[in-house]
Amino acid sequence: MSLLEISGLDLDIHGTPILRDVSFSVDPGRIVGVIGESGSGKSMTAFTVMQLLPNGAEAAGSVRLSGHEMLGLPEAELCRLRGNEVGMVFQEPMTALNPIRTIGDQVAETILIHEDVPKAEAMKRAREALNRVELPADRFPLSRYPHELSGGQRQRVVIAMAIALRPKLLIADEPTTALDVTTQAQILALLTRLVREDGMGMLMITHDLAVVSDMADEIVIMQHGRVVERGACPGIFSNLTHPYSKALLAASSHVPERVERAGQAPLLEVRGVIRDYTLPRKTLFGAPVKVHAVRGVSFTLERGESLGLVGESGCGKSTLTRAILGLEEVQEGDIRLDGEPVFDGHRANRDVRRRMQVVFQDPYGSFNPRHKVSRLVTEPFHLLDDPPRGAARAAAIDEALISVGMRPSDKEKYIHEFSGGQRQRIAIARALIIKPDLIILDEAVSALDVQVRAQILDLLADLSAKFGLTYLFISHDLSVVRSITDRVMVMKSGEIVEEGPTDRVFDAPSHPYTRQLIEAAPKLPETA
Amino acid sequence: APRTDLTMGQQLEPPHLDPTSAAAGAIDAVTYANIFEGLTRFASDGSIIPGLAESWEISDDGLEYTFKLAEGVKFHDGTDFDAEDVKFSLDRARAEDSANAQKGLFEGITEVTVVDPQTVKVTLAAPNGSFLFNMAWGDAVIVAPESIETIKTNPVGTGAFRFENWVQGDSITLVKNPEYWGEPAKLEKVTFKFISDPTAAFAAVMAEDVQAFGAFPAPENLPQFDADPRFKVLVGSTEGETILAINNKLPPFDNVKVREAIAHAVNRQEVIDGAQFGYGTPIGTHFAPHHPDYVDLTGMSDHDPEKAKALLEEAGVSLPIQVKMTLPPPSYARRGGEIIAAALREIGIEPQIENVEWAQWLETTFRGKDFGLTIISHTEPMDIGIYANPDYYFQYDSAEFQGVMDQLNLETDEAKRSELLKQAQEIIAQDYVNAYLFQLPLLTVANAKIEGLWENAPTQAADMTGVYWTE
Amino acid sequence: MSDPRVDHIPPEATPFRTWHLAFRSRNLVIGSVLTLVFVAAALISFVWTPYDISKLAISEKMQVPSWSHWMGTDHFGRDILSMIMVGARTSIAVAVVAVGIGMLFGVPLGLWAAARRGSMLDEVIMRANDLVFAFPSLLIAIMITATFGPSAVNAIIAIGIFNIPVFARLTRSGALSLWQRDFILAARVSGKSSARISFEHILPNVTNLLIVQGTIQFSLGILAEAGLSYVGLGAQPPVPSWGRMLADSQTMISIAPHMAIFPGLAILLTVLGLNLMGDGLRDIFDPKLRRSRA
Amino acid sequence: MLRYTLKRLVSLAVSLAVASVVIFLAIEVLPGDPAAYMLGVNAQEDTLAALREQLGLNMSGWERYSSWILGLLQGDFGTSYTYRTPVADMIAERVKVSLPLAVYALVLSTVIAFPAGIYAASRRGRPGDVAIMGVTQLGVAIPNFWFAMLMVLVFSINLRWFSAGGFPGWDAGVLACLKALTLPAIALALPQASILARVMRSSLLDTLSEDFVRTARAKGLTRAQALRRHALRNALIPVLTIIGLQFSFLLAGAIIIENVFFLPGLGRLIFQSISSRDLVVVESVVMLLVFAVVVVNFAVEIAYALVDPRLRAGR
Ligand SMILES: Nc1ncnc2c1ncn2[C@@H]1O[C@H](COP(=O)(O)OP(=O)(O)OP(=O)(O)O)[C@@H](O)[C@H]1O
Ligand SMILES: Nc1ncnc2c1ncn2[C@@H]1O[C@H](COP(=O)(O)OP(=O)(O)OP(=O)(O)O)[C@@H](O)[C@H]1O
Ligand SMILES: [Mg+2]
Ligand SMILES: [Mg+2]
Repeated sequence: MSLLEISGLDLDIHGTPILRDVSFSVDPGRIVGVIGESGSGKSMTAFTVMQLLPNGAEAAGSVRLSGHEMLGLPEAELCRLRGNEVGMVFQEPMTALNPIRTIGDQVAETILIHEDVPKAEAMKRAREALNRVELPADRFPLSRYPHELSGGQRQRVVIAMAIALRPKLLIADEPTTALDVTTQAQILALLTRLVREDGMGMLMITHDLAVVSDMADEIVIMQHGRVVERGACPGIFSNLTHPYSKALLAASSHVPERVERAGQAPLLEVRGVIRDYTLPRKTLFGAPVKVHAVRGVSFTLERGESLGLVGESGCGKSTLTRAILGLEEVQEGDIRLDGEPVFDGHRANRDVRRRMQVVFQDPYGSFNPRHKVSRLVTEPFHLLDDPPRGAARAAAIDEALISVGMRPSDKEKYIHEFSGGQRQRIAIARALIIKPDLIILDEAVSALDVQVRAQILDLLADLSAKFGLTYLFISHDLSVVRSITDRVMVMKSGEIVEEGPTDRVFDAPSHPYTRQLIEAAPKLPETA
Repeated sequence: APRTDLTMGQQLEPPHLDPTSAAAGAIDAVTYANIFEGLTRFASDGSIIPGLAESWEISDDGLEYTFKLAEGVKFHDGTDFDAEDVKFSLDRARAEDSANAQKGLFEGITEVTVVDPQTVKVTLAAPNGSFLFNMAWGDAVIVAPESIETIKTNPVGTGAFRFENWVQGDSITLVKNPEYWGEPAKLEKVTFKFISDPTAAFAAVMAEDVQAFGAFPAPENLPQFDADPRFKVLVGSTEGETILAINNKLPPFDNVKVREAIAHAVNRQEVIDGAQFGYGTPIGTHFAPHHPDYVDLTGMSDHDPEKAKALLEEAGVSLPIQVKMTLPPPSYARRGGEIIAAALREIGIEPQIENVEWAQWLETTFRGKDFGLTIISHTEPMDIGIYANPDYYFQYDSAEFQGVMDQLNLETDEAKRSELLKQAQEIIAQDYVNAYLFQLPLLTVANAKIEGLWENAPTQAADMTGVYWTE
Repeated sequence: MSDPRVDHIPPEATPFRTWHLAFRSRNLVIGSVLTLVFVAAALISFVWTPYDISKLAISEKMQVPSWSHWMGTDHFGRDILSMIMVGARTSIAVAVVAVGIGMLFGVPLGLWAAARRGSMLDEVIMRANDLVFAFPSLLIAIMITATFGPSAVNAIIAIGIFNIPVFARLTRSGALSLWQRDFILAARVSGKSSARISFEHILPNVTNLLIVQGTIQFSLGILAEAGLSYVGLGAQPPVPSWGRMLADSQTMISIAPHMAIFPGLAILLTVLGLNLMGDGLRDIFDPKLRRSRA
Repeated sequence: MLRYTLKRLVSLAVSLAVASVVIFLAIEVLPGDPAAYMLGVNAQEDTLAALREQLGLNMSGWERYSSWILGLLQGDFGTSYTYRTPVADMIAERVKVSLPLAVYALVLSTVIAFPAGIYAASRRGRPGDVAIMGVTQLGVAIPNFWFAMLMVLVFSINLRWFSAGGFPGWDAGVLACLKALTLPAIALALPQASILARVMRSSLLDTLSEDFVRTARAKGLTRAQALRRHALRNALIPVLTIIGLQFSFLLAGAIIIENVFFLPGLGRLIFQSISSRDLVVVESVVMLLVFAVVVVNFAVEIAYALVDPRLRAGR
């Protein structure tokens, strides 16, 4: 008998169908990966198992957890099962823990809720659970508060909470999405280990094919609230039948077609840039603490080249971007575009700035929701001394929109009327409208679904070919960087540790950190 | 046995308890006759009777008063009362740096001499028909040099009650003085409770938190007390002539026709009904109606808006006349002001109402004379003399009237004095100096079983010495 | 990836959606109706009231409600309904101008502080705000009106001063979170000055906040005006004001309770209406709440 | 934390200094002469001059300001013009009424608001919630002095359960005093409780939608347990802010209610002193109240740190 058996599950929320006829099962000691695009109903499936559905949700069908029919089970029974028979790990480690209670308390609570043991006993077992998730007692006493831990460490605490009672089933809903690659690899390894050690069953939810492909025993692919395909892993990848699954796989490993163009003349020169942030003093007499966000970065970007910048979160990528764009002054160093300094005295140099544009990560936050597209994309005109007016202006808007594959009629709409991918196209149109030489893409595709991401990457390659654009492409996602850049730089703690042609760096990394990054990046199974 | 304690409500709390160094009537209300006594005193009907002076002799030229003091009188602190104390008190009040608010009362005194411990002689510069009257004021009470330092917070007098306790902002408690030299008080303990808010006053009486309330501030509530067998309402009279004062120097009010127009525009009865809920006697001049020399001149200023309009036309002023009307806090002024303002608007005078606090009224209206109209009750007894002072805030300057007053001050013959007083009343009525509204009533609410409260107020006092419970 | 749309959906501006939501919000409907009733009463009073309130009729004083006087008459025989209609004018005028003063000074200050966030200027503005907050507002209002004489204008100033820091703070905190958003960064990339960004991008995006807070402050203004008039420091007679009507009725509450009840109800219902409207608007503007309502 | 505290203390001192100047200037321009007020209509010029001299009213503004401030720093609040007693004593006398009243009202408000807010949040959208929220809407909108008037009418005049006002003094016994403060405290507490209940509810709803509450539920906690153990304390931070604000408001803002119930509190002292132009008293009491507000805010910040370990460590 399976540990978890879902059959014919339907779910409606306030009458809106969310899940339709979902069926699959999880056996003890096995890992089932559920993948699918955003909004496909993965999380809702997990919540149905836990019976932690939002108000107004109505489920029909059957969800059996080690023999209990979860649908319609009384609340008291459910509370007994949750945390005991089934544990759950959530995506967002930063908010999944109560900020005002110690980690020991929170882990021990799982035990105290279900077993009638003295507090001291529970704390002892909490300690053991934390040890199992590799948070040793000497560095991580029980009395720590969540804010004293990093994201990866917090996620370990959440896992410790979930496995403290050695549940039969562990549900992990995108447990690593918010973490950087190296941490992600560690957490995935930890989860796999725990499953194997305890013989737990695990339901692993993710939108990233690569993440599950090398750990799951079985894969379930969902779309629009339905299971479109399921099968054993990795075999499933070689004979996918459903068009959506095929498209998903194709998009995940998509490499845009691009013409490699070696640089001819230096466009952007960055020399010995240092940027420190002074934090408020912590103690009365202590020296002010300085964060060295960027410490002595130098590089040259050739005209027409596509240069990648990779590195884990917080290594200083965005800070460098802001410095190049002239939004923040640097303490030391020199940034020049075509020989012209970005800073002219203490003010940004308008002549230089109008030749650079940027596309940000978050397609939802980078537009003023109150303006129409026509106004949004023409914002950079502000940099021109003599911006086009009237018909010329309309023509420029149309041209920019068409060049990113949108319709001119879209300019009359508000931004909330577009999907994430379309918004990112509009962001690119905004960058293109003043025909800059350099476009900086700061995690420009990280927030997008794989399929949309593939489209945007194609668009970028296409535009580069058409307009001879130069890109500085910043990302933490190695596979993306590999697919779109000619040259790549690896950044760690504010410094560039390795630099070279993309293929060379990826195939034969010389710096240990680069190696570590490449190791950690999840890889899709090779499919013929 | 009947109760022997009483809580007496009153609107204002005294700032301190020295009646000889402030104008606040609230001080007198607590201390007069209860704690402090003077040589003479007011009886409840307004007549002057002996106080600490058993008897007195007046020299034929009217310049020397020899007072025979009561015997066996002790201050509350046990020290003896004698002629030295009288000399001290009078000298203190008329001294150069005296802070006495009624210093004028002592102005004629040239010397105070101690004849023997029981006798004191006061010499005046000129005969003064009202000297004994003056000595009855709360500002002329006898204090002791021993306790003068702390008099403001711990008053020591010779009265039938002793000061016991003061909960600031709430109440003052007096207890019976067992060693009182005269007729002992019937109550053992009297608490004065200060309730400024009229609603609260009403509620406190209704809830019997206070058993009596002197000068009850909300006449609108009296019918309710009247109808309730638990209470009785005493309607008496004060010395307060309530007037719509007019700035006689401010054009166009320097024109008697304009003033007359105002007087005819005002409907006295409506003011009494609307502001006082019917309590108050109409007056036509600045004189108390209960006084034997009062002349009823109300007919001279009948309510007649048509006549008022005609008078304004005659005066040739351009309408509308904008004028500032300052109103001090009491409800007769605030409510009366609204009623009068509405009446004046009918005839083309547009008053701008400005509600002010007392301090502001004193500074801007009374001293600064920066006003056009104001409503005020002149509560000092026998104060028609203020019309002889051209600097007084309403700035009435009439040689005729001043002449009458000069004559009056020198006159000692009662019949002639009465004649002059009547003449004075008529002059100011004819000159329409102010619009005379009504005599302010003294409204007291008390438990039906309490007897002996003053019905009238010849001076601000809550004399508790004769008050008792009937059962 | 979890759905970032949900958290980032900015207040949406389509008219249709807003109206649709507006009608679904019970608070907003009730609140707007109440508010409209009083605004209408105030407006109508300019051209017509059941009786002329400048005429006193002492002989008809304190009549209980009847067909000729729906809410009875007051101690001067004036029609209370007419007084309340004209009084609405005073309340609304005082509150509107006071809130206006608060916005006029507070919003630019808040924008300025946010634009120079972390600077000395920001610190000074915020400290000054704290300072105003530290003063007991009612007492200061009493002092102001005692100093410059009681009048509606001085009441407005007294109430207005305390609205400044409210709006300054609100604007600043709203603006601060906006300054972190990418679209502001995009505008900066386009070389716009911070003053320009403040007015072009920040201000329109905090207007929702300002409207919601505005209705709340408006209702507080009406309460404050009533309180000041009640202690005699608001509008002066003969201009009627609800607070003074209450003060006038106070000693008569046991004989003519209608004199106290109707003006009190007028204040209560107006403030209630404004608060409900504020809540309703907040529900509509705040996507987070809107989501959980759905 | 120490540096943070010190920094806060410095800015606190600066605020107080600025406040003192503002207060002094505001009060000095009040029209009305204290001496004239005290001596009334028949006072003579020389008497007035003598009194002004006695009161120190002839000194220049700067001299009076500095002597006032120096006095304050030494705990000497000056001497009242009208009462001729030390202002400190008068304030102490009034604080004995105002402070208990504020505390009483605050306790009432908290005792009502917490359960109401928690109950409403836990039954969000259901009849209980709708009813409580409706009542709190009324509570926020009702002018408290009107409510006080109605209460006096019902409870003092008609039912005669409570005295209509006044304060017997602590000598009369704690019970008598509490009874005297009950109606005023209710009148003050009703709007405050309504606001607090609403803040409590919405803050609780906010925390209830936080991820960590979901985590707690996944551990097997019931809805009620999750609310009690995880949401409540987190929800307390905005509630604390409001409580702090309310306390300072209650201390200073009870002025109208004190008038309705003729309580000898600080508010009425100010009101009286303004009308009698007893400037020293006004200045000192307002200064004291400002000080109280600042200190309470400071205390609230410290309280935050106790509730929230992130603040304890940080800054
Ligand atoms: N509380 C809710 N009320 C109504 N609908 C909801 C609610 N939560 C989620 N949904 C809807 O249910 C559907 C499935 O959502 P679900 O969270 O399961 O998606 P998902 O596959 O986990 O996506 P993601 O990868 O973004 O986490 C979506 O259309 C979503 O809009
Ligand atoms: N305004 C600031 N004040 C203080 N420290 C800052 C500031 N901005 C960035 N930092 C610090 O500088 C470092 C680099 O930050 P940056 O945003 O450049 O990282 P990143 O590589 O872009 O990371 P991510 O991938 O998460 O975007 C981090 O440690 C960050 O905490
Ligand atoms: Mg999900
Ligand atoms: Mg970044």
